[in-house]
Amino acid sequence: MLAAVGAASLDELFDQIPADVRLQGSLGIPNGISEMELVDDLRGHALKNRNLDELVCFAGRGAYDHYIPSLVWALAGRSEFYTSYTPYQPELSQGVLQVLFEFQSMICELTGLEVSNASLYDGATALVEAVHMAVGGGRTRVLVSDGVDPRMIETLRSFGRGAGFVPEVYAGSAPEVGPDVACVIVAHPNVYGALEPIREHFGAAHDGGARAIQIFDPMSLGVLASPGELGADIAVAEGQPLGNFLNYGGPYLGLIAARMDDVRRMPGRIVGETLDVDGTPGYVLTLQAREQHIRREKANSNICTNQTLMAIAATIYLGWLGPEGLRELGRQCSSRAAYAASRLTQIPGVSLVQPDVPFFKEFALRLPRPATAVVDALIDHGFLGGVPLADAGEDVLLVAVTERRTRREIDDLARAMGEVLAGS
Amino acid sequence: MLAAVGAASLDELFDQIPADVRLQGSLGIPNGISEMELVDDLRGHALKNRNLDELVCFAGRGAYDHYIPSLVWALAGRSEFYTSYTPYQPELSQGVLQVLFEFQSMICELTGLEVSNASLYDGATALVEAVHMAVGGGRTRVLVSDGVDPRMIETLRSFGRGAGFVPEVYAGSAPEVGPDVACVIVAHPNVYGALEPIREHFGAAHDGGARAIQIFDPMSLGVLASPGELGADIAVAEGQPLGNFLNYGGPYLGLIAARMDDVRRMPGRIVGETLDVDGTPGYVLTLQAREQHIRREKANSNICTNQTLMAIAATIYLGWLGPEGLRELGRQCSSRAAYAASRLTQIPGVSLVQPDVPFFKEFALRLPRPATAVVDALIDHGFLGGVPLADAGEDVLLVAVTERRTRREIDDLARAMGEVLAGS
Amino acid sequence: MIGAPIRTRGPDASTATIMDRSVPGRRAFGFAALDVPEATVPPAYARGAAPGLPEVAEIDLVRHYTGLSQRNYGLDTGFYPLGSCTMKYNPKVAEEVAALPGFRRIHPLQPDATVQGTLEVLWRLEEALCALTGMARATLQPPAGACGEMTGLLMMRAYHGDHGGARTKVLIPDSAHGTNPASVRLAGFEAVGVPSDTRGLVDVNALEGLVDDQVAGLMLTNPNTLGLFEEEIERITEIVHGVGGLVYYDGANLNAIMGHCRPGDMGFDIVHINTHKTFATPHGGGGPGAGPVGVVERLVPYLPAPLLARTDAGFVWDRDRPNSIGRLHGYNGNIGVLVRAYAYVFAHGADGLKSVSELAALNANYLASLIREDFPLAYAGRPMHEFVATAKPLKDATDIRAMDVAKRLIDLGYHPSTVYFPLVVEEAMMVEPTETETKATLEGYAAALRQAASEARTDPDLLRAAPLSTPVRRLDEARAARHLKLRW
Amino acid sequence: MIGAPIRTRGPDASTATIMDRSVPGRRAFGFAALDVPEATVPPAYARGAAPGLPEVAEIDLVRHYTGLSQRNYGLDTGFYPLGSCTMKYNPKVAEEVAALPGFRRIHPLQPDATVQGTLEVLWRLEEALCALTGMARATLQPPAGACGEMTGLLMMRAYHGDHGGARTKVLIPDSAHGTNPASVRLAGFEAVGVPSDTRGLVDVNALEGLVDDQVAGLMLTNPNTLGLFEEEIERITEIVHGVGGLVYYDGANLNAIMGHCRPGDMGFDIVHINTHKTFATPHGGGGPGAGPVGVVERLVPYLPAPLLARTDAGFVWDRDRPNSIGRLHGYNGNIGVLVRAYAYVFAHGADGLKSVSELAALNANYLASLIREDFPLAYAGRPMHEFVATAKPLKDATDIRAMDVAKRLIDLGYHPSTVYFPLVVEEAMMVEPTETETKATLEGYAAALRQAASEARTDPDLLRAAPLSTPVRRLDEARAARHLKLRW
Ligand SMILES: Cc1ncc(COP(=O)(O)O)c(C=O)c1O
Ligand SMILES: Cc1ncc(COP(=O)(O)O)c(C=O)c1O
Repeated sequence: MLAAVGAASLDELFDQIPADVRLQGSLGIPNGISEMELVDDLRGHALKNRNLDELVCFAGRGAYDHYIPSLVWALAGRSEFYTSYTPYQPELSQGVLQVLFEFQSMICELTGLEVSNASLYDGATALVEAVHMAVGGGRTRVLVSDGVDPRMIETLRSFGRGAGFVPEVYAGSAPEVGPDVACVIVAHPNVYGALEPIREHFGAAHDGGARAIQIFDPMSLGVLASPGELGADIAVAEGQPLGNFLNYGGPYLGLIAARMDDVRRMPGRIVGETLDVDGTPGYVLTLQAREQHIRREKANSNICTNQTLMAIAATIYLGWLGPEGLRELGRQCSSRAAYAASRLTQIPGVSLVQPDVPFFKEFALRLPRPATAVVDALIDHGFLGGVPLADAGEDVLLVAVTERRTRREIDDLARAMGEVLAGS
Repeated sequence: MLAAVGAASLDELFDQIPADVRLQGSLGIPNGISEMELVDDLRGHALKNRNLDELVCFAGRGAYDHYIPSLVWALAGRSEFYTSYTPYQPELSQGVLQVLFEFQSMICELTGLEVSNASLYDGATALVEAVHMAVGGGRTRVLVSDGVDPRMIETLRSFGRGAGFVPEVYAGSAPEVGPDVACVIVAHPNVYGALEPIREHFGAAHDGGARAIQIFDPMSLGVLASPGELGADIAVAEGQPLGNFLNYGGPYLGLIAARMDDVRRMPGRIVGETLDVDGTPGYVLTLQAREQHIRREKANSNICTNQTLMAIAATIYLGWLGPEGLRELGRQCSSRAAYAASRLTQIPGVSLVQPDVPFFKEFALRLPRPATAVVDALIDHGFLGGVPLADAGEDVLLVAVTERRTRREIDDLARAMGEVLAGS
Repeated sequence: MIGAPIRTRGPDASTATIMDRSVPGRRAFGFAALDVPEATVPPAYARGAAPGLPEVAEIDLVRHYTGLSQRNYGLDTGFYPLGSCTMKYNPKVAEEVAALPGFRRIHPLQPDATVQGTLEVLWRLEEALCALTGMARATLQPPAGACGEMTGLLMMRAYHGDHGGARTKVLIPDSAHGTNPASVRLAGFEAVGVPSDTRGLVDVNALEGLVDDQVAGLMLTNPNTLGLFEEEIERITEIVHGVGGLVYYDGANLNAIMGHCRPGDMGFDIVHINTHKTFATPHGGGGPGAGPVGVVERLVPYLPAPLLARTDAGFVWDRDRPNSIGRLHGYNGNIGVLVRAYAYVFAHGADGLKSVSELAALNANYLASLIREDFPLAYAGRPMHEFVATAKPLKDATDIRAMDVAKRLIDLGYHPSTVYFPLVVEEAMMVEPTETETKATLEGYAAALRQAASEARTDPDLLRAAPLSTPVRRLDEARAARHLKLRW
Repeated sequence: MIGAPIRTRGPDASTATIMDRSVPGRRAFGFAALDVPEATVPPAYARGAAPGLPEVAEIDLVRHYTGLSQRNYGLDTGFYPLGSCTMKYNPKVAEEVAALPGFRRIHPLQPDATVQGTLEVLWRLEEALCALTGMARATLQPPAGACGEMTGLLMMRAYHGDHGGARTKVLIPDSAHGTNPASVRLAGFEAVGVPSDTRGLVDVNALEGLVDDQVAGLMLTNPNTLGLFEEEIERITEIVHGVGGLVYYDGANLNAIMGHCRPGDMGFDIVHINTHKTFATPHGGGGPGAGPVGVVERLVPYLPAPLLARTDAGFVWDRDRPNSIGRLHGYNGNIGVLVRAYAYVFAHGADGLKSVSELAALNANYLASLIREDFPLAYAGRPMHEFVATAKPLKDATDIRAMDVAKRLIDLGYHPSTVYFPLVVEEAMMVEPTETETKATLEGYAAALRQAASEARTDPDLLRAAPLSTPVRRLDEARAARHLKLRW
């Protein structure tokens, strides 16, 4: 082969590289190892983590320990999906294209909105993309309800520095929406797990001619009114709960849905159905003129590689649930969460942060001790007891309860937390 | 649907069953549970086992902890293989048929023999089938070297009660082979892991006109002479080490290979290449006239369902090894085993049962204490220290060392065994 | 369709084997560097020429075997109504749990104390199998049904040895599966055929004429190979017991009766179960399976050794069984398959298993009703979980055979049913849809069958030429047997 | 070919969606019985109509999505030479380790002390990435390359804010990938194009003319989009540094130079890496990926928060970073992808990665040499890991376009290369074979390309009609955009 390319040595193929930037000496990385050594190394690292087969998980805040049926990854893991890339050649990619079409359909069905896409990175960046859709035409201000997760607001702020907006956090449910306001962002359920008087927020948004953006929980939509029903113009969510593993934070997927008028402002890949030269129906990437590879500096999103594999898993998972399963899932989560709240608030000194506000599967507790200390102590009892919500006070603990948590586990958590707090 | 079949109820479909054999009352099995409950139940059971990710494995005796590369089951697990059955419709089964053709080819290459099949249940039943091939024409006696694993002899004895032969165990390497002897069975390496003067055994067999049957270790054949080279007429083995998990004893696979003259006496499915009506080459099950579904009571094997999936894994594994890998594997096993023997025999009171006999990857130790007690004690040190060989004496421990066992692990075992024995 | 022409016209040309992809020096394997002194094999024992294995990289293996998998039809591809094989859907969760290191990474000869989890799973599975079949105890050792048959027959043999001496004959219905007579011979008995009557059931009078004190026993599956329930089963078992014989239940058809009746209550003494059929453990291209065997109380002493026992110290393998027929497997059987069977049994539970049998019967009867005109049942009675139809009328009318219809079904999108079995039925089509299939799938298959039947009249060559849509067309089996090419 | 016609003619008809398989009352899901008091949602918040999701059983899902997978071409199916995408083989072991519960079943907000294993993996990976690129520290947070670009550009912005004030422009070569200009705009800069010279390299004189004190920086990939190494790279970075600008290395082409040279040594200040390219993490049908970003010492303060820190108490997330640009992901990035990248980096090691680049260059140059006559290089220089050829001569001679050739390749068994990118080359074919392909595969692809070229002369309609072997043929994209059907 070297002869064919007219090189005397492999090294000669690197002659274009100026001598004084050629790397002298080693990279400072060890040399290669065998597969069996690699497996031992990584198994060793994995064992240094306390995983959720060992710890009973009551942590949430956007990422949840819902049950993932075996078939989801048995199918999403099929290598024809797994090892393919963006379907640039639709004739070779009908499989992925159709799954994404089904995914878009399901997200529209869930949200009660009209158009979705082939996935974004995660919930926080999905919110950023939604704001990019809303900003423009003299509307540059971004109002954010104080029920929105601070992590999301932080992410908005980072991207806003480039795009030229600054998220403005408001309290209550009646923001002042002037003609310069691009959007009003409300989380429902909010970061405390609580249900917002969201129609009021959105009423104010629409009166002011701004877009109403809802951050939703896909697992709630069997029992909670859909964003469409609530008047959202754009809905975004963290899609991890839909059949994706927790993976310490990623890969997850960002869900987004909007009204048809906004289809040309949508970020990312969109799959559409069309016909081939024989009139056979098939799927393609469509409206690509929106995207960076065509629109370049005029594109209003730069996303290229997305989270398609996670969207495939989400599609299969939603197929597994079906409408009945989604309803039952919601019923189970809210019932188990309500039971957990009632048990935990029986512990002396423990109370709900918002006692009179309805919640879905997550709630915020005020503890007689710093939440981080309580969480650390609960680890030794075999529980990941929740997520401290420092922004709401160092004594605030956010507790999430999915359909997986049995009465026994909840009772045991209550007992353990009681002991931990008594021990203080 | 009920209407279409002319039944008023599902129950009516069972009217043919006489009333007094209809089951009254319950089965005494609990009612069904959800997938997530099942997973919790079985994960709980799995945790009650001490698996070989926790215990460093020096156990063998036919089943070994060799490394299984990830790709083996990523491919063997492809559902088109996994969920298909015996290729009765070859046009829909070229995939499995070709893999089995490759498997047969690889087993012939390994053994230096001419014909193999699509797998048998395991090593012990493969030996039974080999004896069925050999017995006949006035030759009914079955001579078994005392180096053959007693478990295999036991299995032979069980089946022999039906087929009408009784395995006769002989010592040394020069059995008396009269005209009534059907076969001489030698394990090489033998149950002690030792190399037999197998040419002498087989010389005697052939002088007496009996078939020479070798029980071999497939992992040894990169460095040890093949059964064909050693004069075996039939070779059988436990195929588990070829990319199959230990699974507490199964599913494994039985390997068998023989000379072409015996092809019509071979048990089980055999795949052959042929042409289709267009002259395109393809694969089919062939010589089916040998098999139970055609030959019925005249068949000399009753095997139907076999271990095809394990044969697929074995084929992929052997493809991963290649000739070089097989050689290197043999070099690693024998070197690590030799090192382990030298280290362990430095422990006071510990000696080799057969000090002057060469071995491959396994060796028998004589201990100053009962082997079972030592194995139990080593569990607490994190080792599955070997397999007690009660038939050779309660103080005999069989130690196997694969390519996976590092010097460090071997040194640690020696230290632990030293402590255990000192502690007595 | 993707990849297909790609594979057949492209570089991965059809029958190229992995050996054809070999490139000297290319490699996939890797080991840790040898960190101990090298030991070499004594020359006398050393291998001469290296075996002719392929030299390929991981990507070559992955492309090759992925390609081959795509040239194969599995249950996950589509409908697979092989009669007697119970090709039901295999739940994925069973694969997930069986792959847990706690189950997959344990050695068969570990101390019992270190494998209590698996032993408890086996114990609970044995209890469930006994409950389902009405037996006292069961061995989980046999790796498949045929080996289960041997186990049962060797127990018969041992039992008679202890009770009035050896017997010579075992009765089998003429429609029996091939493994039955083969096992009988290998167990040292003479196989004696029992004729069927006009209903397709055991001819009870004939049976009475056949039994005598040399009859060790009778092997029977119920519902029988035709999918019909042996309504006189009590009489049948009585007759055999009458001469001191034992009755063996071939459990291949257990899917028909779970929760509705039990072999034990019908008078059977020995039962084998095909877990890969009834309990959905994947068929793996031909195996593995598992063939547990249950027996009534008086036969328990003969069960293979070792047998599981429950003690205060936990579960142990009881090896001290003087009357046992011994072991029939090198270790303790296909444990990994049994774990999957446990998953299936306990996920479904008593209620689930009962409705499994009901839906299996409903699907079989519904499908039979849809194809009746073209492919009538071989026998009149109402089938249970499967049925045997015949293409004889079609053959008489058009000269098109069941095989042609089967091959045409392939082009129409389906894996055909079993054909030409049982041997007692001309142009037999043995169809077992199983309970996991939808009404739509059954109707699609029926439509395809009816289409094939009408094409047989209008365009018979279409059927004779079939299949046309597969990577290879009809293969010359005679040639395969004449010019043996069994390896590269 | 199996299954394919089965699926297209059979019940699983082509574009039928999972919704088309819905049967009221059929279900796959299952939950434990509710063992706590039922709580109901306040009516005001309750959902009205249930969403239109399918009602199907597990078997329906398995057949449907297995069928769809078989209508898709992946790297495991065959050669996939998409330029700029580095479609190299993804080792299976990475999937096995990433699926360990210890990695997969941990929550992003667990206490640091409970995830030391993962944090150490991330730490070692960051060290390796810095070693490979010559950077001081790196953030692993960006979930893909484009987000890495934003990260880098926002750091540029913050840096200039602290050093002489905001700047307005970022320079990009005209051949740059679309994400570069898009990111520049979204980061609040104006994108200014830098022309290429006749060699296909940055026109250094033009560059000198473009730089001024409003230039925040330059984005460049090296080797560049044409696969050519920017030989004057030191001069280029010098020029940008000369006006106080920063130089950004788009790491999409890092596969070309590992172990041979480092962006840091060329004068780059910021580097993003596409792990799904260079480090073989599977592309997943379009993602996920990961886009770690490394920076030189003076930019470390601006890296996103939190940043990993090593303390006596172990690894912790340092959130106290006053100058940080903040977070760009809801959690800590695509950790699962990074575990796979770690597996790749440390399995190959320094020696392995170096030869990866060598073989990538060898394969690209070999393939280029095989097709030179019909598809000459767009520019003369020696390409590295990929090359851009052009079908312009063919088009001029036959009116057959690169797209027609690409579609014909599909019928000949291959996934075509990237076409019509970079935009600066007419009838561009951007080919990146990667190091994992065999000589035989490259020769097969070249033969197919040559065959297509000759067919363009002899039988052009064959190319215009292509592909013929796929489940659908050329699709009407204009129609898709005109009659939007984006959901069921
Ligand atoms: C009726 C019957 N009996 C016995 C068997 C043999 O079972 P196995 O294939 O598991 O050995 C079968 C399997 O095909 C069968 O259908
Ligand atoms: C040159 C170049 N830059 C940037 C990107 C964007 O990376 P990603 O797709 O990971 O966002 C790509 C990926 O296609 C690329 O090829």
